[in-house]
Amino acid sequence: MNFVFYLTSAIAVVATAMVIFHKNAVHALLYLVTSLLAVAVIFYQFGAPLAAALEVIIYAGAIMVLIVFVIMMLNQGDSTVVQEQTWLQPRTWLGPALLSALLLAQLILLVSSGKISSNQTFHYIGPKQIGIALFSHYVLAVELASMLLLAGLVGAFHLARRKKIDSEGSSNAY
Amino acid sequence: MPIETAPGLEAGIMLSSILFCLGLAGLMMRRNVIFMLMCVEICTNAAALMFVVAGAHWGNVDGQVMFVFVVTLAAAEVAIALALVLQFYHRKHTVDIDQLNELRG
Amino acid sequence: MTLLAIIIILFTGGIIAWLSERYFKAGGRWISLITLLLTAMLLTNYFTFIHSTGVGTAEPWWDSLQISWIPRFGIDFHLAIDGLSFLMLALTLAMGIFGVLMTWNDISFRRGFFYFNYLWTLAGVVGVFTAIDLFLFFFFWEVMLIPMLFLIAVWGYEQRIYAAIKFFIFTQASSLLMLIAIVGLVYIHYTNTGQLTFNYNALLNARLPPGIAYWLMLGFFVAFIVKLPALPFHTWLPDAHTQAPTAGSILLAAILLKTGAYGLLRFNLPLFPESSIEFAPVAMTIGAISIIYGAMLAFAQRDMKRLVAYSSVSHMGFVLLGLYALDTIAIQGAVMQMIAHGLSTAALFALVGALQHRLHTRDMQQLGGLWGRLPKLSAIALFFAVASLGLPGLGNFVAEFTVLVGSFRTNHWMTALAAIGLIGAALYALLMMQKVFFGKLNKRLEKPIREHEATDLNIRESCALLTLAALLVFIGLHPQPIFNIAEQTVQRSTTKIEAVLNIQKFSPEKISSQTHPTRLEHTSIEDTTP
Amino acid sequence: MSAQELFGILPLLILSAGIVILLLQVSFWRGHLGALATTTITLVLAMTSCFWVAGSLSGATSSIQVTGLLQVDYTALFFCLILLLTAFAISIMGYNYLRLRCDPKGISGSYPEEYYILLLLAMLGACTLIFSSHFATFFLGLELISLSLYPMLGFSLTGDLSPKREKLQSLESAIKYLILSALSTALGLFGIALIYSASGALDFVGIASRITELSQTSTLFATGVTLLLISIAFKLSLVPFHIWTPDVYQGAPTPTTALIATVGKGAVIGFLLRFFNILDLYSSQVLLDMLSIAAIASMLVGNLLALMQTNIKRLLAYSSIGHIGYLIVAFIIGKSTFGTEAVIYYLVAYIITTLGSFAVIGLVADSVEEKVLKGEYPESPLSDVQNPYQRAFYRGLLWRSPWLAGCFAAMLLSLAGIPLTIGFIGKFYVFTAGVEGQMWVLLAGVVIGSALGLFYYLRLLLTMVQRDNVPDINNTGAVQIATSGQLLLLILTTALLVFGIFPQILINWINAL
Amino acid sequence: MQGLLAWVPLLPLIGFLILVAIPLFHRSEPPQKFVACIGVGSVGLAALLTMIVAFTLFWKTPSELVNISLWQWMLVDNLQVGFNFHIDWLTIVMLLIITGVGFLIHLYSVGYMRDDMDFRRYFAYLNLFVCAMLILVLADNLVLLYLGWEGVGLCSYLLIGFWYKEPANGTAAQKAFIVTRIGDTAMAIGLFLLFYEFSTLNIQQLISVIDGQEVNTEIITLACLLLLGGAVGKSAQLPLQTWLPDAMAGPTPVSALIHAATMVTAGVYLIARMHPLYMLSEVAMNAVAFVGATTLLISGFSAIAQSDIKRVLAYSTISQIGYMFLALGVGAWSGAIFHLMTHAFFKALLFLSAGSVILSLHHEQNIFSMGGLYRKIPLTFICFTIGCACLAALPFTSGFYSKDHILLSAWEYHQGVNILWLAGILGALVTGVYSFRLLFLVFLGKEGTASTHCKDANTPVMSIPLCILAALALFGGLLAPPLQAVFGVRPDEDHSAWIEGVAIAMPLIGLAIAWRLFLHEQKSGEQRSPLMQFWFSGWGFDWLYGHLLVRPFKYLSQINHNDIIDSLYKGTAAVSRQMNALLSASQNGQVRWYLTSFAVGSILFLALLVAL
Repeated sequence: MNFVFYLTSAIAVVATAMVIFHKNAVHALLYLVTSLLAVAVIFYQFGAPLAAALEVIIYAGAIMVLIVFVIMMLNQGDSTVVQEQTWLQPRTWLGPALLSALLLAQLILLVSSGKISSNQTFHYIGPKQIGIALFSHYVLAVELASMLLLAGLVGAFHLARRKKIDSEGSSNAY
Repeated sequence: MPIETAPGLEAGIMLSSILFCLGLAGLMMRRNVIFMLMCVEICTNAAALMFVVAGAHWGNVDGQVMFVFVVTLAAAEVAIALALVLQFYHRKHTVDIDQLNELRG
Repeated sequence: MTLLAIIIILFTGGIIAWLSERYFKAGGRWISLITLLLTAMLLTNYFTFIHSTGVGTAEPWWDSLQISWIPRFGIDFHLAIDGLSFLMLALTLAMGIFGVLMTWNDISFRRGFFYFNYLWTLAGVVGVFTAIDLFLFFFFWEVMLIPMLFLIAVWGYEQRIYAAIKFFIFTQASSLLMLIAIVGLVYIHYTNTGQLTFNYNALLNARLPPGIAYWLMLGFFVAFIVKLPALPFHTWLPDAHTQAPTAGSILLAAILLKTGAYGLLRFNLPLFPESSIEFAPVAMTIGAISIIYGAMLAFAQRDMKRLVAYSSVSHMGFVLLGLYALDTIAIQGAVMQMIAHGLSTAALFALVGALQHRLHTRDMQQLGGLWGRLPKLSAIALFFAVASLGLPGLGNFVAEFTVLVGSFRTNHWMTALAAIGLIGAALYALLMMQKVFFGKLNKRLEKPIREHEATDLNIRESCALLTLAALLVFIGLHPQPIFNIAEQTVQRSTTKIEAVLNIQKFSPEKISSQTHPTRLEHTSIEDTTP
Repeated sequence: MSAQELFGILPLLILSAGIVILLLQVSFWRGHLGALATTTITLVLAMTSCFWVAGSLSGATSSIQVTGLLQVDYTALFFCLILLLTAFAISIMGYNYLRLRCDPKGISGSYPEEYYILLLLAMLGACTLIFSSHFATFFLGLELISLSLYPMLGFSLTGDLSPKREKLQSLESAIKYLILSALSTALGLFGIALIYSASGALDFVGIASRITELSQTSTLFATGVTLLLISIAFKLSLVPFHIWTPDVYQGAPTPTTALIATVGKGAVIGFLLRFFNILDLYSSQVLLDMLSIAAIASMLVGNLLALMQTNIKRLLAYSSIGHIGYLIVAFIIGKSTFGTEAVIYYLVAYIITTLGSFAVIGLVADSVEEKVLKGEYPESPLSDVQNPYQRAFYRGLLWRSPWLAGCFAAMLLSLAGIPLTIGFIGKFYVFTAGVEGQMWVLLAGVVIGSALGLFYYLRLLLTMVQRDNVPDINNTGAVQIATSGQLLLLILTTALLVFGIFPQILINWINAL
Repeated sequence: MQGLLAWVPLLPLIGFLILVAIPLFHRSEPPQKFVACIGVGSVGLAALLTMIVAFTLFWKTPSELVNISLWQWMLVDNLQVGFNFHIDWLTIVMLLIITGVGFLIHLYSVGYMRDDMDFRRYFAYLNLFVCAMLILVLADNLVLLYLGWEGVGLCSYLLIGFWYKEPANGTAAQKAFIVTRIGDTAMAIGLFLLFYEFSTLNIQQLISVIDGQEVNTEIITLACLLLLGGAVGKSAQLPLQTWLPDAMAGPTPVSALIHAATMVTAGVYLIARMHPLYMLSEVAMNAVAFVGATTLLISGFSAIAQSDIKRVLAYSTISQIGYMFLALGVGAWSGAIFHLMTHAFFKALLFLSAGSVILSLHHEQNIFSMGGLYRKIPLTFICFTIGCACLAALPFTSGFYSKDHILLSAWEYHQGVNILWLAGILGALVTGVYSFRLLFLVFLGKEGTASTHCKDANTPVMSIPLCILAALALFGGLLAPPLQAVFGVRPDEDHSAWIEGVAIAMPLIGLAIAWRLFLHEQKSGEQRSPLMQFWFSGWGFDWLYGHLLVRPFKYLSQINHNDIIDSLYKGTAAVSRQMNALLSASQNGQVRWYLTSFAVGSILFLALLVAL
């Protein structure tokens, strides 16, 4: 079981690394999906099937597809690979990479320095328990989450309207 | 029901930290806005991962509930972000974030 | 109630002056004048107290008014008047009237707003001189700055904005230190007694740990010597004075600088007697150096107003020296110096302003030989120049002499150093006379003087200036009334300090070189001269 | 959920109801004024409900726990009330702003009504944040604010009549804020997850019950709190996480700037007070040190950045960085006699003043925009003197529009902490708190910061009394702002002066909490 | 009766006030006659009053001399200063000199200044001067004395710079005031010291305190030296003598009154007045004597080299006051005052005569362009001759008596030949040389370039004072002032005749030298031997002070005229601006940079956590 965890972890990390270094947006996105799937497997291992399912359905399924949709819409295919190549010089990524490594080192240092808990067992928590929690104790939070989605909806609706953008210069010449 | 053979909480946190830092690195190095959005998702996902792992560790539902909310947020955020990216592209005809530098000083 | 009435009348007078300008062109100055005369009349209510100065009576205040203001902090709207306050108020109102008269026609831009600021500055100053709640004091301390800022920034000369900002930042930054010190003082008193109050009378009895008291004292001290101003915080003054309009310069020199001196005497010495004694040698050194340095810089100036401004630094150095001599005579001298310097410097600024108004320059290289053309103005300028160099028979001499006599008893060397400043005063005062009024008429002036035929002082200006001159002569020859009025306040500071000194005297290890050599123990000169 | 619990969150319910009603109203009948009316009514009702709820709280039930996610008490209601009042002011500013950007008679219209929906959503988020006693509600509240802010920042993008430059700047500020805020959210979430990993609980009381053993055994918890603090510092734009502030403030529509500067920060401060109190984080020296360093850095860096700034919106952004620094000074001493009081008072002062100054800037810019639309003014400003966001435009404003300039002057003096204004009392509180906590280094920072601040506030103030090179935007030179705006400014200035001269009124309210 | 003396200073003051106030009521200048009446009349009345009082007092015993209390000036703590006059014979002698000589000079001025535009201003200043001088000598305490002291200094300043249009006059006036102020400051410090030590500044109280108790000699010495500082300043003694020659820029009657007869002798008066103090300190006495001896020689030699008629007289004044200081230093108090009196007569006479010469020659002052004037202005010539004789102390002139007194006292002081006496004798020789050199060059010998235009300018109003002064100068030696009450009686000692003989011989030798060297010499002033040039420049003191004090001070104040302390604040502002620029550069608008800064901030915060 541990072996599976480390394997999927390695897949997740490598795939994520590919995402941030890849030149082609669509390929990178696919790597990201791979990474998310790997994380879903990990969720499953940790006894969280609902989370695993949501990860696949919403994250990999919905959100990533949304991004793909936009990439396609902007025609961000192979044509921009060259451009990405020029943007992604070692000069550009070395500094951020070092900073991130430093941050990671700090986090690892801090996390490993303290004892977490003697208890190393994990618990299976099924969809039912979560459903009950969501609609009893967390019902207000769920309502708020709906408001969150509403905000996203209104915002996206308002911002994405493309009326007159293309025909600018006709009425108000700015 | 306890799962005896799972790897430790520490391992989960490590993985999540690595993913987060990768996302951060990508955020800092990519100029393409869409890549940046993906990197934001990586970061968010890393945090969400830790919630689930910790929830499993403590054996309570809160972790996964938070996961649900995080995913909700991610979805809403991406929707608005993409709308803005579209506007950006249509006005500047580029997705290079460095072109957004009119406001400074 | 009279005090509150004075302040309120000044505030409302300002507003009316502002509004009236719209309907009546010369309204502002007339309303200002009437307002000031009215307040001066109110002040005469206190004449009855002047002669009844029973030293040592329990209640030092002639009159007081206490209204609860912010109970959360124990802050009251607490005004009171005693001899010192009375003198300062009289000076304030007199100089206010003088300023209005001297600049009757100077202002043409937004005259109503000018007089609004003018009266509000005065109201703030009156508040400063009468507030004995520390918070209220600080409140007025700040309130008087804003209108002054506008006076400089709107109606000033070439570099007015720079000067205004500099003036404001110096005073404000230092007063924040004072605010911290005030709060610190109150807090310590609060922790000691459980009573949260900003009342001066209550805080007088605060028992302070020596180390902290020293720091608190420094907080007050810095704020006050910035205003005074003394080295090394004086550099705002030449700019502010030079750039301010004449009326602003008069207010600054005659009144605003005095608030610093007043603060030192009212707050620093009585609130922190031990620390003040400890600090006195440093303060006296600052005072002495200010005297010399100010005189030297005054000598080096080309701009006539800057010269007078630096001379203020020099003169106010005497105040600092006198106050920190912690000696009755010296402190009395310092009070006298506040008044005398107020009168003489205000007049000098008025004269420079009159010159600038007539000839459009203050540069002494472009002036010269004015005596022939403006004999009255020159003669009066001569009088005030001579007053500022401390000619006996005029107020400044009495002040400087008593300061030096008194401080000599405390610190020989600093007093000797300060006395050298008397030579410096002669240098710059005579230099000014020589460059501006004596010598041949500067060629550049022939035209402007011919163009404006009636350039000499008119009756209004002459009367205002001569009144000041008469006052200076009066306090120069008969200063006793002022000494008497101030006596009670001075006594209160000195008795506190002397009490501390007596304690120190009886604990022999505490006697060090800076303590006060009293007349009783006849220290020979070797003790103090190496 | 009991009836009492429901009653406790009445303000939230009213806001939610308002949002839904507004949505429905807009989908059937679009109308700018109507939307404004619904919004203001909702806000007023919510405010009233705050009083009702506060009235029901008494003695034994000084706070109501709502399903363990929210906790209603006096302090929170007070914050809520303040923020709702702010929102009311912002809705008026927004009306004036949108009136000139969104053509109501346009063929497709550019729909100003969404602004009000988003505003109400943001307010819902803010109130949730203040009431939250659980990381879930904290997180949702915070994100609700952020998510409503993104479109509000980019709002002029879709205005038909907005100038192109404004659109681009608006877009830029939205994208910048979105990316940075998303990262900060992720980091905050990461921190919460770490806290959760360490403690196994998400509600503050639950964490607090485990805090003693946690703080001894685990750096995990400390790391989590630090990361959360970083996220909060970002929202408060504390140095070194301040860097987004000027750009976002400058580019955003001015009402949104005011919103982000007041509600965005006020709600977080309210939350922070509760969070620190429940978890007793004041006993953690490391956190206090971090906050102190951030506060000192904010005071210095913020004021230094503002020093030579000529764009007024940027200037106020920088100055707000410094002001939050002062606020944190008061915050650090926390639970002492004056600490909390000082924080609240300073926050009120900050909100009134910031709101007022942004209102002035926004309304002045609107009045110029109106002239542009009428064709009386160049569309793209040729020089700084013609740009209403530049200091040069304000030259001699006191002579041209005395009342407007007077209000602005009062705001500036309040920001500078000069007596007669509320800002002075705020600063006095900070000093009192600092002295009480004996934090001399921080106080030194306040003094230096204030001295630096004086320079640019005064320069702006004195620009308004300048006598020469005065721009002439029409024949009289006067800047004519909208009546509603005048009223708003008048009220704000009055509050500023009244609370400045008679602070006891406000102190009594705060102490009644 | 003595109470009337309070009016003596008041009368000139009233005169001054009337003259000053005229423009307030009258648009144009008043007629000269009116001004002269006020100006001369007030001083004349004062003189009359003084003489009457002095005459009545002459018959009374000294104990009947009283104080006049006018009002309390200052009363703070134990500082008690009254506006009080103290009257004893010293005062009365001084009063007589001041009002008497003053009146004569006023009268003369009416003629001398008749063509001047600023006639009124002149008399106003002069009246103010007389008033201040009278207060100086009447004061019963040192503060009031200081008032008069500075007051005369001011009037001296105003009158030296009276013709203000010439910048050189202004410079001379400034120099006079500032140099004397240096002395005054020393004196003020002396006052502080005395008050610190004795808690009083009243002269009589001071003296009684000193008498009554054991005092610290060193403090007394210090105080005396400080007072001496004031005295040398005002009396133009070494090292503060440089101002007096330049002070000749004022109108000649002013030089006569202020810079010869009255003000410059104030130092002598001060030391005489404070003599009980000085008697306690041998060091101070010696200092006074040596200052006097040195000064009289140095300025005597300088006088020989001068070419300006007034400068010769100025240096001779310094020299003669040196004699008075010598007298004071050897304890011959009444001798000093006696010489002060005779000097007032003959020096006033000399100056006024010189004034007549100058006026007659249309303001020519160079003695090398004069010569042979005895025919053209005989009255002036006679007066000048009398003056010179007195100055040189030819036997039976007033100067002879007083100088002889001094020389004898110097002899007695050390019981034999001593350096002070030798200096006095040598001085007498030098005096003879320069005074007759002056007489010869101006009135005898060949006519100079200016002499041809000579026109006798004497009017009766000028001649009468000249005659009276000539008479006083000749016979003033008989009027030895009755000062025993003040200074005590000194036992007369017998001196060997040769000492008297030397004293009589010296001026005659001087006369002979002058006759030999200068009678026929008409070389112009420009070519001088180096020694003469050195003497001409007043022994290089001006040069020395210029390089030692004036220039460094001017240089220092010039380089600092922008206030070096201000650069501290300007520097702070500049640093703030730099920081602003630096930080503003960090706000570069690049999102990725912002993200980086965010990451760096997080790393820093976590580092803090790691570190702690």
